[in-house]
Amino acid sequence: MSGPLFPRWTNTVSRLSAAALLAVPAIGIGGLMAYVRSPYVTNQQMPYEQPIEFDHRHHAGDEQIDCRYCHWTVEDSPSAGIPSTTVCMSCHAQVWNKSPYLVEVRKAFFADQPIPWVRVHNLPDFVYFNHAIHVNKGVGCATCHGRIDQMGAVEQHAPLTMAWCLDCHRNPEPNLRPAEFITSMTWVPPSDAAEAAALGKKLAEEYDVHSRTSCSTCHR
Amino acid sequence: MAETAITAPLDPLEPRHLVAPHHDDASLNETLLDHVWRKPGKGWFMLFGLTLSALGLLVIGVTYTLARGIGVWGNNQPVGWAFDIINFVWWVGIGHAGTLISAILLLFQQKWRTSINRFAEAMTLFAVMCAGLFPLLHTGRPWFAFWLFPYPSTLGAWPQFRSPLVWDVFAISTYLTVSALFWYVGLIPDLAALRDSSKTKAQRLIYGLFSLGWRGSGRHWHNYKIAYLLLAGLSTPLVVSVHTIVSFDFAVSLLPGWHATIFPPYFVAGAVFSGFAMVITLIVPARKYLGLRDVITDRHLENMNKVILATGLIVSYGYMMEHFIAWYSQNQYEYWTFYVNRATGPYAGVYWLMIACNVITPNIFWFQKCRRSIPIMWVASIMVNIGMWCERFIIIVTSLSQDFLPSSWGIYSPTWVDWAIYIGTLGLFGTLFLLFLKFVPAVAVSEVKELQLELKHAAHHHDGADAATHGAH
Amino acid sequence: MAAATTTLYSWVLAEFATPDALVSATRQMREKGFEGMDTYSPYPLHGGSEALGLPPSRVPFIALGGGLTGLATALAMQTWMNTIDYPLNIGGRPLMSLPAWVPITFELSVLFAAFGIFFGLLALSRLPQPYHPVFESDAFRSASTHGYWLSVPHATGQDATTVMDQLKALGATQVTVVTGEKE
Amino acid sequence: MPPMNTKRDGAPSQDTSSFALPVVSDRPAASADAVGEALEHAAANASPTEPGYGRGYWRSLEEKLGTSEYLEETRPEFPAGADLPPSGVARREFMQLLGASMALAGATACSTRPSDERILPYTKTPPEVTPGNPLHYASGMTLAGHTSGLLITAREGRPIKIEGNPQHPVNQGAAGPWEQAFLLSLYDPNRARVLRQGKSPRALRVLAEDVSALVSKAAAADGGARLRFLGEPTNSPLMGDLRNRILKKLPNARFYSYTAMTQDAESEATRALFGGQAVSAVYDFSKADVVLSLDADFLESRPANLAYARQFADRRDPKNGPLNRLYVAEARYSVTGGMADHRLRVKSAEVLAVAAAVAQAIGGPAASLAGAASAKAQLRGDLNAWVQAVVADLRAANPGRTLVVAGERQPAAVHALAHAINAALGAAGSTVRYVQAPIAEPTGLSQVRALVEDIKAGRVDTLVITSWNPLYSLPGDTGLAELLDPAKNPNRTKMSVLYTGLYEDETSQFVDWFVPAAHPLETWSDGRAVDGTVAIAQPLIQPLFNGVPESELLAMFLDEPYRPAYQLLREYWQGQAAGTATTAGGASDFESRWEVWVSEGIVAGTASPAATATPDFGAASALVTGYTPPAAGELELNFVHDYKVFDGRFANNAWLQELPDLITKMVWDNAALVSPKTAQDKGLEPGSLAELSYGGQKLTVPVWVTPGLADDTVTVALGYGRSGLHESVAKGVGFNANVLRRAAAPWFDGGATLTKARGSHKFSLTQTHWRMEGRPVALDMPISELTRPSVETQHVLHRVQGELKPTIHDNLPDFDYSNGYKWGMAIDLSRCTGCSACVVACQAENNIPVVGKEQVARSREMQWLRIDRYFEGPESDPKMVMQPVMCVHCEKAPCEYVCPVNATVHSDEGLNDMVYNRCVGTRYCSNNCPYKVRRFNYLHYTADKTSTEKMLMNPDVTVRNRGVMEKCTYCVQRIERVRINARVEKRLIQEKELMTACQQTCPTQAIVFGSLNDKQQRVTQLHEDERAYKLLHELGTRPRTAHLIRVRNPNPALEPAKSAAATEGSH
Repeated sequence: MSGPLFPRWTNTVSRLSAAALLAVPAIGIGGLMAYVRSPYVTNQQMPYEQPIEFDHRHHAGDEQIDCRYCHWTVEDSPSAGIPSTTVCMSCHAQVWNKSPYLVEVRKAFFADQPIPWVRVHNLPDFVYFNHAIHVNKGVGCATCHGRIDQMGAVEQHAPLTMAWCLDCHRNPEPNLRPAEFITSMTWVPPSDAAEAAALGKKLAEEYDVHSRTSCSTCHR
Repeated sequence: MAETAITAPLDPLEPRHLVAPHHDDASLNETLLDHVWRKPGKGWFMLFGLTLSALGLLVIGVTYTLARGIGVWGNNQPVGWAFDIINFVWWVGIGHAGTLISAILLLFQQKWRTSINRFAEAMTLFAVMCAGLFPLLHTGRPWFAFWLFPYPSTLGAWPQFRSPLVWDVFAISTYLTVSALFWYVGLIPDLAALRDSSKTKAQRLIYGLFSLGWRGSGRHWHNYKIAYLLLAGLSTPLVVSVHTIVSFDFAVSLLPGWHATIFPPYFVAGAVFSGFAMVITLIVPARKYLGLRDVITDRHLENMNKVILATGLIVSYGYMMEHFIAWYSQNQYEYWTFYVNRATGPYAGVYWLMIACNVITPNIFWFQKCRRSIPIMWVASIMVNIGMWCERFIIIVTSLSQDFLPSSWGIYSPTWVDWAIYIGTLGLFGTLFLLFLKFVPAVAVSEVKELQLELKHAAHHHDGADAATHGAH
Repeated sequence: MAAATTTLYSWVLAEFATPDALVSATRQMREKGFEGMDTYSPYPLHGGSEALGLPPSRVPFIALGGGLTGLATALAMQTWMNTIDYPLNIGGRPLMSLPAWVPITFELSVLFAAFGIFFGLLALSRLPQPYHPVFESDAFRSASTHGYWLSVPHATGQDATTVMDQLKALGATQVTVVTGEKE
Repeated sequence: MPPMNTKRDGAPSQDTSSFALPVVSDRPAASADAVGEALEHAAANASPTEPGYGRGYWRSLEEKLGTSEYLEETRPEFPAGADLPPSGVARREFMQLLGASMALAGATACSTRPSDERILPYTKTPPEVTPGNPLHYASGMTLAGHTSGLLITAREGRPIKIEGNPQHPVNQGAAGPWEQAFLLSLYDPNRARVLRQGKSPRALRVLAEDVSALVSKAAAADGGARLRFLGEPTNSPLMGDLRNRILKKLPNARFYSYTAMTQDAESEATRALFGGQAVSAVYDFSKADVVLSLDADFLESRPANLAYARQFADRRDPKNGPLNRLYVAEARYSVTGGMADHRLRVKSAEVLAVAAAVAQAIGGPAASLAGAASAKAQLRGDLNAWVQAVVADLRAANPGRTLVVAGERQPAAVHALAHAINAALGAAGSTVRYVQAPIAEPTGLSQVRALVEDIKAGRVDTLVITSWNPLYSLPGDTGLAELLDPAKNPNRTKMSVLYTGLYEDETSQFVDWFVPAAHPLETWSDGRAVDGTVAIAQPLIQPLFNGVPESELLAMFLDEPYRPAYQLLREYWQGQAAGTATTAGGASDFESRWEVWVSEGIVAGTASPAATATPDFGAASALVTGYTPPAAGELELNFVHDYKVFDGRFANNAWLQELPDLITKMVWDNAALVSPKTAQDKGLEPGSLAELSYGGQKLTVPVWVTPGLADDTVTVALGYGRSGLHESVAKGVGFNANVLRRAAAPWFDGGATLTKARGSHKFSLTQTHWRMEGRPVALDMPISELTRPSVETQHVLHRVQGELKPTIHDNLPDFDYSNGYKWGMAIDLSRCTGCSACVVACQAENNIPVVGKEQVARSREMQWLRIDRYFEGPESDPKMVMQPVMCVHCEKAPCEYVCPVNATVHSDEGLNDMVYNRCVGTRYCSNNCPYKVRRFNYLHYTADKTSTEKMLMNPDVTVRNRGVMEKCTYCVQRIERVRINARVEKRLIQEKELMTACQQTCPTQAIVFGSLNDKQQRVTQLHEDERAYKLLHELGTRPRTAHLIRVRNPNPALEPAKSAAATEGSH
C-alpha cells in the first residue's frame, strides 16, 4: 500500500475533465441553438416531390404567367389558394393535351378527383398568416417565397420562424415594393441605400403600413 | 490526555459540554467516521425499504400526472394551486434550516453549530431537491418548461421577468447550486480523511477522486478558511432572499389572504421554524443509532429547541398581524377571508390544527424540562412540521377557494395522486438522507477537531494557565 | 506519459506531536531563512498562515468580481430582453420595471460570487491535484486525520542531515525525505 | 359505413384503447348521508350576521340557513375525494401507462419534421367560394310549430356557426340557446344512419316501393281509412300542401299532430272566443307600461320569446323613457319571474283564482267570465292585497298601455280570462293583436287520445309517426306505448308503424320501419314563424348520415315519381307565386323572386292577416264552467319543460347538457325542486333522494331546494331520464318525469306526495355559492334609489364608479391607447334576463370543449362566459339578479404580470391576448384573476374527436391542447378578420360590421362591444351612462367591460316598507 495513491498524469487528466464538465452544457446548448436554426429544422432548401411534377421554372419563368392566375385568392383571402384542376385544363385542354406528363391531370379532371398537392410552407396550426393584408401592403411574393421561377420543385426559401417574421414586422420598410411589382420575381430595391430607404418610407405611407407586434396579430 | 473528571454537579447555568472532553483527534476521527465504515444494520435496511417504496409511489404519481395531465390531481378552477405548491413551499422551508445553521450561526460565532451543520446542510440539499421537483411537475405542459429560462429561441420571445415564478426559477437554482458548493467545500477535508483512513483500495480511489487530492496544506487552508467564511456570508442573505421570493409568489398577487406585506419575514421565520423542527426530527434518532451522542450533545438539542421557540413566536406574530391588518383595514374581502372563511369555512379543521401546532406547541419549550426531554422534543418537532404544512394549505387553498366574487367560489379536495406525490417526496427525501448517512460522515470531522482544540485552549485559559505562551484566541 | 528529463524535487517532511509545536517550529524555521515551506494538518492551524508568511488571500476579490459581473449581467439581461428586444405591455406595467428586476439581480450576483469563490479556491490551490510528492511517504497519511507535518524544500541529492537535525531539535517526532516530480 | 362508436359522448372518451386513460371519476357518494352531516357541521358554524350592503344578497338556500351544500365532507382534515381510487384504471393499463409515459408524453410534440400534410384543391371551384373566407347563408330552424330565421356561417362547405337572421321579425338577428346548439345535433356521431325494417337494413327505394304499393291498395280499397299520420304541428306551407294532396288521394286518411311543448290551451281558448276560427294573439310589449303574467314565462318559453324579450328589455332601459312594471304570479321560479318587479308565489292551480279576482275587479266584459271562474277557485285571503294593488296599477295606466298574458301551462279558462281583461282594458289592437293562427289544427293531447281510440278499435293498419319520440314525450297513461309494444299488444302485428327521427330513441324500439331523418340543415324546407312570416330554410351541407327529409318521406304517399325536397319546395312556391299576382313588386318572373326569398331567408308579405271576428266572451263562459280544477291534494306536482333540453329532443346535445340551468346552475341533471319551507316540512335537504308518488305511480327523485318556489309544490323538468338506444350523451342523465304525467292534467295537479328516501344524489353545479356577502358585485336597486341614492348607496357607488386618483390608488403611468381602436364592452344588467344564449354562442364560436358531469362537479367547466345568479332578500321570496361575467380585459391586468412566459400579454388596442401556444400551464394567472374568468384544460378535453365533430370547429380559433389556459378574447378572431378586410379596403372598421358572438346572439341587446375611442359608438355612450360601473373597480384593475346597474320599478303600494328604509346599497 506504499507510494502515492494516484500517478502523476492524473493531475492533468482531472483538470481537463473538470473543465470538460463545465464546458459540456455550454457547448450542448450552443449546438442545440445552431441545430434549431439549421435547414433540417426550418425545412428550408428542401424541394418537395409533388404527385405531379409541376415546374414553376416553365410556367412562372419562361411563360411569365403571373402568380395570381393560379393563386387567385391571394389578394382577398388568408390563403393564397391552390388552383383547381379546371385552371390547369384551361390551357392544357388545348396545349400539350396529349402529353404523357399530363395524364394525371386529365385523369383527375375527368374523374372529378382533387390532385393531392404536398404542402411546402407549413406554418404551425396556431399561427394565422394572412396573404391578403401582406400582398395589399406591398410585400411581394418573392420576399418570402424566394425565386419561385427558378425552382424545379418548390422549396421553402425563408426560415418562417417567429423571429424572422418579427424582424420584418418591426421594420417593414426595406421589404416593401410598389404594388405593380408584387408578383415580379426580378424586382430588386434600388441599389443606392438612401434611395431604397426613401422608397420604403414612401411606400409605407402610401399603403398605410402599420405592422403590429401584438400577439393576437398572428395567434388567436 | 488526562481525563478531566467532571468536578462540579451539573450546575444548570453552567453550559453543557459541546464536545465530550475525553476525546482527542484520533478518537474523534474514530467515532465520527465509524458509522461510514460500519456495515449498515438491519434497521437501516428496513428504513431504506420503506423510503424506497414511498419513492416508488412518487414515480407512479409523477408518471400518471405526466401521462394524463394535471386533471388527475384535485386542482380545479378557483383553486389552481394546491398540493403542488403547498409541498413546494413546505420543502423549501424545511431546506432553509440547513443553510441557517451552517451559515448564519457561523457568522454569529455560535460554536454549537459545528457538529450539526453537515447534517443540516445535507437536509437542505435533499429538501430543495424535493422542492425543485414541483415547479416543473405542476405546469400543465412540462415539456415546454424550458421556456422559463432565458435562452435565445427562434421565437425571439423571452421569459417575463416581472413574474415571481421566473424569480423562483432563478432563486431555487441559485440556492441549490450555492448550497451544493458550500456543502462540498466543507466536505473536501473530510473526504481526504476518509481517503486516508479507508481500508480497501477501491474506497481510497473513490474518496481520493472526490477529495480532489486535498492534502491539508497550510497554503490551501489559508484560502479555504476565507472561502468557507465567504460562502457562509453569501448563503445568509441568499436563504433569506430565496424564501422571500417564495413568499413573493403570494405577496405580489392581489388575493385577500395572499396580498400582505408581512409575508416575507413571516415566511422566512416559518421556514426556519419548520427547518429546525425537521433537524430535530432527524437528528434525535440519528445521533442515537450513529453513536454521535458525544458530539451532538444535549446542548445542541436545547439550543435548537430555543430557536424553534423563538421562530414559533415570530410565526404566531405573523398570524396575529395578518388578522389585525384584516380587521384594521376594514377591507371587506380581507375580513371575510380571515374571520369567516378560515375560522369557520369548509377548511376550519385545518385552520385550527395549524393554530394548535404552530402557536401552542412551541410554547412548551419555555420549560427546560421539555427542552431537554427527548420524546417531548421529537413529538413536538413532528407536530410543528404538520402545522407548517397546514399553514401553507390554509394560505393557498382557502384564499383561492373564496376570494372576490362569491359566484366563483369552489371547493378543493385532493385525489390519491396528490397524496401519492406528497408521500413520494417524503420517500425521496428519506432515501437520499439514508444514503447520505451511509456514505458521507454526518458530522464535519475537521471542524469538530478544530473546535476541540479551541475548547482545550479555552479550558486552559479558564484555569488560569499561562495565557501568554499559548496565544489564546 | 513518462517525461524523459523530469526535474526532481525533494522535501524534508517532519511530523510534530501537537499543532502548537508545528506552528512554533515553522516560525522558527522561517526566521532561520528557510523559504517555500508548507504545513499539513487535518484542520486550519491557529496562526498557521502568519507562520508561513502568506500574503492575504485573493479569494475575497474574486468573489467581489463575480458578484459585480452577476449584478451587471442580470440587469443587462432583463432590461434587454423585456424592454429593448421584445417590449411588451404587461398589465400596464412600465416596460422598464426596475423594482421587478431586483430579485433576479440579487440571485445572479450571489450565484456568480459563489462560482467565483469555489473556482477561485480550486484555482488558487491548484486543485484538483490527486498526485503530489508528499504522498510518496506513507506515514504522511496521518496528515488528514490526526498528524501535523512540516515540509521544507531541499535540493535533491544534497545531504539533508543538517535540516533534519534542526527539525528534530524543534521537537519533530519523525523526519523523512521525499523526492518526486514537481507539480 | 364507419363503425358506430356508441361509446362516444361529449365528455372525454371513456374507452381505454386510446392512449388517454379514462377520467379519474369518483365513486357515487358512498358514505351514508355525507351531505346531511355536512349540513349539520355547516349549520353549527354558520356565520352570525350578514355583513354590509343592506339587503343580505344571498344566492342559495344553504347560505341563508347557514347550512352549506358546498360543504361536501365533514371530516376536519381534508374534504371528500382524498382517498378516491380511480374507478376506471385497471392494473394492466397501469403497466401500459408506465411504459408509454416513459416515452415522455411530450416527446412526440418536439418532432421537428412536419408531417406530410396535403392540400386538396377543388376540381371545379364553385363561383361563390373563396377558400379561406366564410360565406353566410340564410336558413331556418323549425321547432314545435315555429320556424325561426337563422343566418349560418359556412367555411369550406360546412356550417360552423349559427346566428339569428336580422330580417326575421321574431329573431331580429338574435338566437336562443336551442338555435345556437342546433349545429351540434347536425354533427352528432350518435345520429341514426341505417334505414331499417325491423332489424335488417333496407334501401330507400324498397321503402318507396312498399309505400306506393300500400297507397295504391289503400286508395282503391277504403280511401286510406286505415292510414294514420302523427306529425309535428305543420307550420310549413309545403307540408300543409303535401298533406292536402295526400288527403285528396286518400280522403279517409287522418292526420294528427302532437308536440310536448304545445300552445293548445291558448288555441282552445281563442277558438272558443272567436267562434271556432283559428286565431292566435301576438303581443307587443314595447307599448305595455304594466304587464301582468299569469304563470307565463314569455321571456324564455318559445315560440316568440326572442321578439318579446327585446321589446320588454327596451322598456327596461331608463334612457328609453319611464320603465314598464311587471307583475308575475307563478309556482316555480322562472326567468320572467326573475325580471318581475313583484312576483307572487302561488300554486299553479291558484292562478285561475288570481285571474278571476283581477277580472272581477276590472269589470266590463271580464266580469261575466269572472263570475263563472270565481265559482271554480276561491282566492286565498292573503293574496287579496297583491291583487288589489295590481288592479289599481292596471287601471291607473292609460288605456291600451297594459297587457295580461296567460302561460301555456294554464288551462283554457285562464287564457279566456286574460283575453277578457285585455279587452276590458282596451289593450286589444295596441298591445294585443289577434291574427289568423299559422297552425290551424289542434296540437294537444286530444289528438293523441283520438289516435289511441282508432288503434284500439283496430281501425288502423298503417301508422306514420314524424313527431318527435311520442313514446317518451307522451304522458304515462295515454296508452300509445302499450299499443306499439308487441309484448303488451297481442294484435300489434296487424299494424305496421313507420317512424322517422334524428336518433334511434325510445319510440324506434317498437317500430317496423325506422327512417333516419335528415337534419333540417341538410334539406330544403320552409315554415311560418309565430306571426305567420314564412322562412325558407336552405341546406348547408349534403346529408351526412344519408338522412331522408320529412317532405320527401311524405311525398312518397303521393305515389308520384321521386322528386327531391328542393324540387317539391320550388314547385309549391312557384304555384303560390303564380297564383297570387305579382304582389312582391318589380320581380315579375319567379326565378329572381325565388333568389330574393332564399337569400333573405324570409318570404316578404306572408305575415298572417288580422282576424276578422271579434271575441265573444259569452261563448267562452262554457269553457270556464267546463274546466274541472285539480284535486286540492296536499302537494301540487308541476311539470315544466326544461330550459336546456326543451322536451328531451336536445338531451343528446352536450353543449345544452353542460349549459348551467338558468335558475339552479345545475348541469347534466334534473331535480325535484321544492321551496325551503316544503323541504323543512318534509325533512329534505338539497341532494337527498325522495319518493315522489302521484296517480298510482312512484318515482325516486333527487331533491333540490330553490328559494322563491311556491310552498307545498314540487316542480320537475321534462326531457330527462332518456334511454335512447344510441344516445350515449343523454343516457343516465336525470329522471324521466313523463312516467308520472297524466293526460287529464298534463301540466299540474294536486294529490302528489313526497317522502324522504334513503341515500343522496351528487349534483354538479357551476355555481355553489349564491350570496353576494354584502359585496358590490351585481348592483340592483329601484330607479328611485338610483336617482336619489341614500348615503350607503353613494358609498357603494363610489366603490364601483369612483375615480382612481393617481399616486393614491394607482402609481403606474397609464399606457396610451388614444390612437387606433380601444376595444371595450358594456353589459346592461337591466336588459339581461339570464337566458344563457350567449354562453352557448361563445362555446360554438370558440371551439370550447365539453367536460362532462364529473369534471363539472370538480368545478372544471370550460365555458368562458358564466351567468352569475344571485338571490337577495328573504329566502322564502327573494329577488333574483343575473350578471354575465367574462374576461373584462383589464388595462392593469393582474394575470399578465404573473405569467412567467409572456403567454398573456396586452395588445396595443387594450385586448388581453391569451397566446395558447406559449402557455406552459402554471395557472398563476387564473389564481391572480379577481374575476376567476380563466379556464384551464386540466385534461385533454379535445382528444379523440370524431371526424364529423372536427367539422364543427371554427378554423379561425386554435383548438387548445391539454395544460393550456384559455379565456374570453373579445372574439379576437372576428376583430382580426374585420380589421384585415377594412385595411385591405383602406378604411376604418364600422361599428355594425364587428360584433362579438355573445353580443350578436343576445335577444335583449344587453351586451354591446366596440371601440371606446369613437364617441358615437353605442359602447362609449353606455360607458358614460350614469348606471355604468366597473366590477371590482376598487382593485384598480381598470376593466374594459362596464356593467350597468339593474334598475327595478317597484309599485310603491306593494313595497312601502322597503323603499322607505332604502337599505339597498348600504354598505
